Amino acid sequence: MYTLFDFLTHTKGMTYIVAGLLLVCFIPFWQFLTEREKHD
Amino acid sequence: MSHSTMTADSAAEGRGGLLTPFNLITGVILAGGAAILVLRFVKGLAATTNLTHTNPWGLWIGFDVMSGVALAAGGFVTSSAVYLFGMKEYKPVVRPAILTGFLGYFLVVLGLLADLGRPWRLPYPFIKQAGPTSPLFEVALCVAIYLTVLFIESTPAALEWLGLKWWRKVVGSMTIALTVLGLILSTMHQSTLGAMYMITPTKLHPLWYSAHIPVHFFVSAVAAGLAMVIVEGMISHRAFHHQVQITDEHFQRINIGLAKGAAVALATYFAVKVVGLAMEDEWHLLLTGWGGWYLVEMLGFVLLPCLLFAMAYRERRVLLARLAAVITVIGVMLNRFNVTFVVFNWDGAPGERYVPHWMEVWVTVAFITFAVVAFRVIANRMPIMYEHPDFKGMH
Amino acid sequence: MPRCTLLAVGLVASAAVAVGAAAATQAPVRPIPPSTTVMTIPEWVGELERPVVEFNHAAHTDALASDGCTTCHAMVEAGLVPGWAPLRDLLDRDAWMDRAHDGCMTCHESRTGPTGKRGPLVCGGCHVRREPGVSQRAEMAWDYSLHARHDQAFPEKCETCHHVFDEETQRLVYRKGAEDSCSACHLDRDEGKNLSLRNASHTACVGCHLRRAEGGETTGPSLCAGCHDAQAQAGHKRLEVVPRLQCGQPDRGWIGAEGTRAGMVAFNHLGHEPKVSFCSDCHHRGLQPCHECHTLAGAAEGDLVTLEESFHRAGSQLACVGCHAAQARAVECQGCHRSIPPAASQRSCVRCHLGPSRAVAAPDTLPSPPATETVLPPLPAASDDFPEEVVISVLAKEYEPAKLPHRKIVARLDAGVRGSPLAAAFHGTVERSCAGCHHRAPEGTVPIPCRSCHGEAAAAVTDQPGLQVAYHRQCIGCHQAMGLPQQGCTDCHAAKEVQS
Amino acid sequence: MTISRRGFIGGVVGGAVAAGTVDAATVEHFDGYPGRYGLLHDTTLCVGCRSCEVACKQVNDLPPYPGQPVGDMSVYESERRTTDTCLTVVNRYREAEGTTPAVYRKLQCMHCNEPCCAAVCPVRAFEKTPEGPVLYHADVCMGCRYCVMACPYYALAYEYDNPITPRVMRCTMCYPRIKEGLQPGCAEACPMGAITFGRRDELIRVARERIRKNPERYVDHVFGEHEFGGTSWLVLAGVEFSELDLHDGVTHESLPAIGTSYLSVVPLVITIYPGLLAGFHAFTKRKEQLAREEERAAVARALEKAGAETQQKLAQATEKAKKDQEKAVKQAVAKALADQAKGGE
Repeated sequence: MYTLFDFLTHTKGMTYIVAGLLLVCFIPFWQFLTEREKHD
Repeated sequence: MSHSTMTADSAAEGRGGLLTPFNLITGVILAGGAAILVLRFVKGLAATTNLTHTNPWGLWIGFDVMSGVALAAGGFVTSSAVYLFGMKEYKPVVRPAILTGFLGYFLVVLGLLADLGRPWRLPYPFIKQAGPTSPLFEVALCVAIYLTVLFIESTPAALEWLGLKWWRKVVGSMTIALTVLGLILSTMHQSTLGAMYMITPTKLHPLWYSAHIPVHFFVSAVAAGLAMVIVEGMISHRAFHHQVQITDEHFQRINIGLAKGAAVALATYFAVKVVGLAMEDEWHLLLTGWGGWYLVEMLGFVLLPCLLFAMAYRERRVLLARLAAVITVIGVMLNRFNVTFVVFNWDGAPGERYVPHWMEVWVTVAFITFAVVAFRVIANRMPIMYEHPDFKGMH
Repeated sequence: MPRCTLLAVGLVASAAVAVGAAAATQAPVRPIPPSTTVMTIPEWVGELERPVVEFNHAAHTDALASDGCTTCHAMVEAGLVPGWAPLRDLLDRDAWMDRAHDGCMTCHESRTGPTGKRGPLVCGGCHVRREPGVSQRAEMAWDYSLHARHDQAFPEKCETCHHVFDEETQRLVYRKGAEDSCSACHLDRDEGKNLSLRNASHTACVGCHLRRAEGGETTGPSLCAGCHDAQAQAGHKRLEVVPRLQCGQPDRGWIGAEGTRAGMVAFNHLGHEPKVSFCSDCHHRGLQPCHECHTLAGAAEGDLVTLEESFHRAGSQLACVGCHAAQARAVECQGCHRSIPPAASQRSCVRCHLGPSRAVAAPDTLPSPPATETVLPPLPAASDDFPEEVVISVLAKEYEPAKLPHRKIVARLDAGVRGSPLAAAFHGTVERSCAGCHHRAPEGTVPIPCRSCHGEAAAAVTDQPGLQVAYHRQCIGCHQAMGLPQQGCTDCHAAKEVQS
Repeated sequence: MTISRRGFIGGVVGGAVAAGTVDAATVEHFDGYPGRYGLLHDTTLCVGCRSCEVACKQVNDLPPYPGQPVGDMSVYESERRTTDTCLTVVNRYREAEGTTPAVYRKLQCMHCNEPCCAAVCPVRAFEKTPEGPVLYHADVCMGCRYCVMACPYYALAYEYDNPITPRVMRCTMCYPRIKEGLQPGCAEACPMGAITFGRRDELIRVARERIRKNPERYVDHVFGEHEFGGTSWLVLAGVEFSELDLHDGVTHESLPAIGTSYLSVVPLVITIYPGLLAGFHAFTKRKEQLAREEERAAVARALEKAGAETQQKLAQATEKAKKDQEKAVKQAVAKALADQAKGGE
């Protein structure tokens, strides 16, 4: 990799995908976390 | 169809059929706008705009996109307040605010379609080739998703109108998730709109350029959103008075509460701007010509409405809050115009200054008119200003 | 809502004031007239609260014309004391300020000028905040002509100005034959009784001029502008024939201080005299030999400038090399010297260092050096080797071949050399001028064609221009540097007729 | 007092970088493609003949100037910039005075080492090629013109009068010609050799050598070596670069590094907000629940109190009734006894 531009294209692209996935994963995690609240 | 909707419909359209003065004026504005847009796609941007190679962004970006997004911030601000922070008394303004937000973002897209060189390629960043280093890519991504979010958030009114109870329940169960998503997306793209200017330290006047410009944009958008909710309420409560269910006293209490929020938002905005001056040591610039213009913006359109809002809250004066809201809305628009084309290229730029072409102004006015008409049509039919009797207490 | 209205009005008004204050635009540097003194506040006074006073001396001399200079200045035996005497000996900040303010204010209160106008009585009247300015004051232009006019006015009365300080009697005395320049003793600042050059010259010159004027005799100027205004200087009477100022200097001689190894320099003092305005142009601190201050290793009294540097500093007008290089910047020399710096080669050392080394011979054992005036032979007539015109046709594409008036060009360069004894002496030969264009050819040989080095395209690595570029740079560069108008394309080669 | 924008940039940008979050970009350094090409414009040699402008039009098949442009000096009366049909223009920044020649500079895309246009393009229509030129690909461009707006050298132009297929127009450093082993059109055409084409690092060496040989002729600086991360076009000058409308004394940090620094905050928002807002939500819910519990307790207390009072009253009433009864019984007994006694008499 020779230019900052190439580096940023690579890293920022990955970051978007990773962050988006993590956001989606938060929903099942939240549900898993609070699942048993209702039984109380 | 409920009883109240029927009254609303008949009240709005029963008088004098289609040939009301309102309809005539809007018709002329919309037809003119359509004609100009046709010209734009036949003769090119050169025929309808005053854009130059040096000033490639003009009114369509400065108003439709930059101001439009900021003024549509009321949607996420009110829905977050009600659904995430439990301020239930503001619920009556959430639906109109979300509808305003949706229409605002729709305007942004319309403006972009007019302004882009090849508008049919608008989805290219997502389907053809992404440019993740671009702040504009981030804005596009957020706006696209947020527009969808706003659409879903405004469907309950339509579903209630259509009586689709099951669907209404499904959407209702998503409220919290949608509100969180809306807040995330808004924080991101409201600030990134400002970040778009971080690459132009040589072109944007240093009083407006700042390493904190994303924060400036976000905080001012919160203030603009709150002010816009007050302004929109002021107009719609007069226009749809017969639909409104809440008492005048409740509505005034909401306005006063919004004024408090707006006062704090504007004070915060003023503070971060002043901190920006200190951080980049720009005090001496205040004594230049552009510094005077900056002071007009900061004192006349930030500090003044902030103090007016504060007074309105202390003394419970709704009219004063409305005056402050109007000043705030104008002030945020002024800021976006400044950044986009007034103090942009302030020094050393080749060629002449950009002044919007009358056709650009017309198209912008036509877009606003379109949004107003859409709001009217929707509010006349769907439960926007009131709670649907069959769905009372749901969210 | 009266409170809100007030608030709004206040805010908008303050914004408007800010806009107004900001309307200031960039002005060109403000000129301060020669007759205005920017007060020099002694350093020990420290930081000032108000802007420094620009003292309009001319306004005061006008207003006090009838009262005379002694209203403010003390007249002593040596002349008129510059500056306001009461401030002289104070060293206390408050006392200094009080006395200065009292002095000015008392006078402003009690006197009116001829027009009945008073001087300012409020702080801001004198302490005016201004854009930084640049004084238009010209340095006093003392020259051979002025010296000769004073000499003629006071024949054989050198003691009027020239004196030395006798340590034994602690008095100023005149010593015949030991006259030195003022700057030999009077330095940049007052040291005890020894005044700075500035104070000494103002005391003596202005004092003498005033006394003579009082006695009704013709005399020189006594107001600022008389000496320090460029226009007034231009109006000074100049002798048509300035007699040579004799100070025991040789016409020619060998320069070579003890300890130097380089060959001694044959120096034509007589030839240099008409080229400078006064002795002090070179002898900038008295008439003693250079090496007394500028020692071989450098010494404090010579500002650490070594002897070698004192002659060779390229940027200094006081050094031989610096002054000669400045001569080469004359327009008529720039044709060649824009690209060939003077004294560029090793050979140029011996142009000056003609004699044997001081280590071998003392200057006084050598015969006087030869006269260095060089008489150049006339420019040869046109021949095959020295063509009248050269036609350059190798590259003609869009334009007709260029016709180069070869002999005319050489004559132009040669005329500049002949017009200057310095250039003639240093060039030595007529052929030296050829090198301005034929820059790689050994002197005296028939030059090789340009294209033998300059190829069609430029060579980026060696930064050697291509043939076309070489021609254009040579011709246009020279025309630019010598201020010749012919710089357009068709001035050299006509445009080809477009064939339809 | 007029303030030139150049003066600020150092400070402003310093702040921007400091404010941006720590990014790999701030610690890693990228030197660019090795051996890439560049051009050197020596403004001290330029005579403003505009041969480069003409050559550029020919090479790029752009509509020619009307009339004979070479030698027409009247265009220099106003400042020009590149347009969609003129990809390079020469401007005069100082008029000739006596023997001091006029000062000209050629304007075109500078082919930045780290191009702004590429960094801001949402569809990555720009590409920094290993050869040096920055190329534009019209086939993905949607025409947002952010590139035109962001370019610090005002080098990009847009085809505003093309309604259907407008393109961004800018110097390509004659990429096709370079690929063929030719020089860019302007460099080949320059009669003064003011434009030199070559490998960028070689050109920097050449430029430094020229300055060393002619210290009086040049300002001791090669513009484009470091400014905003450096450019492929380099400029030498005999006057201050600010006079040539070039950014004087600016940071060596590239504008894309500054302009995209904020984007590293974006993933933070995405990842932190859900948790943060869940916290807020929980806080609100807890407040509501506490309020509810308190209400319930209050009701219970009120009920309890009311119950106790009733009991007491009941007890009192019972007792009273008992007493009354007893009293009545006693009275009745007494009365009966009295009656009996009366009757017995």
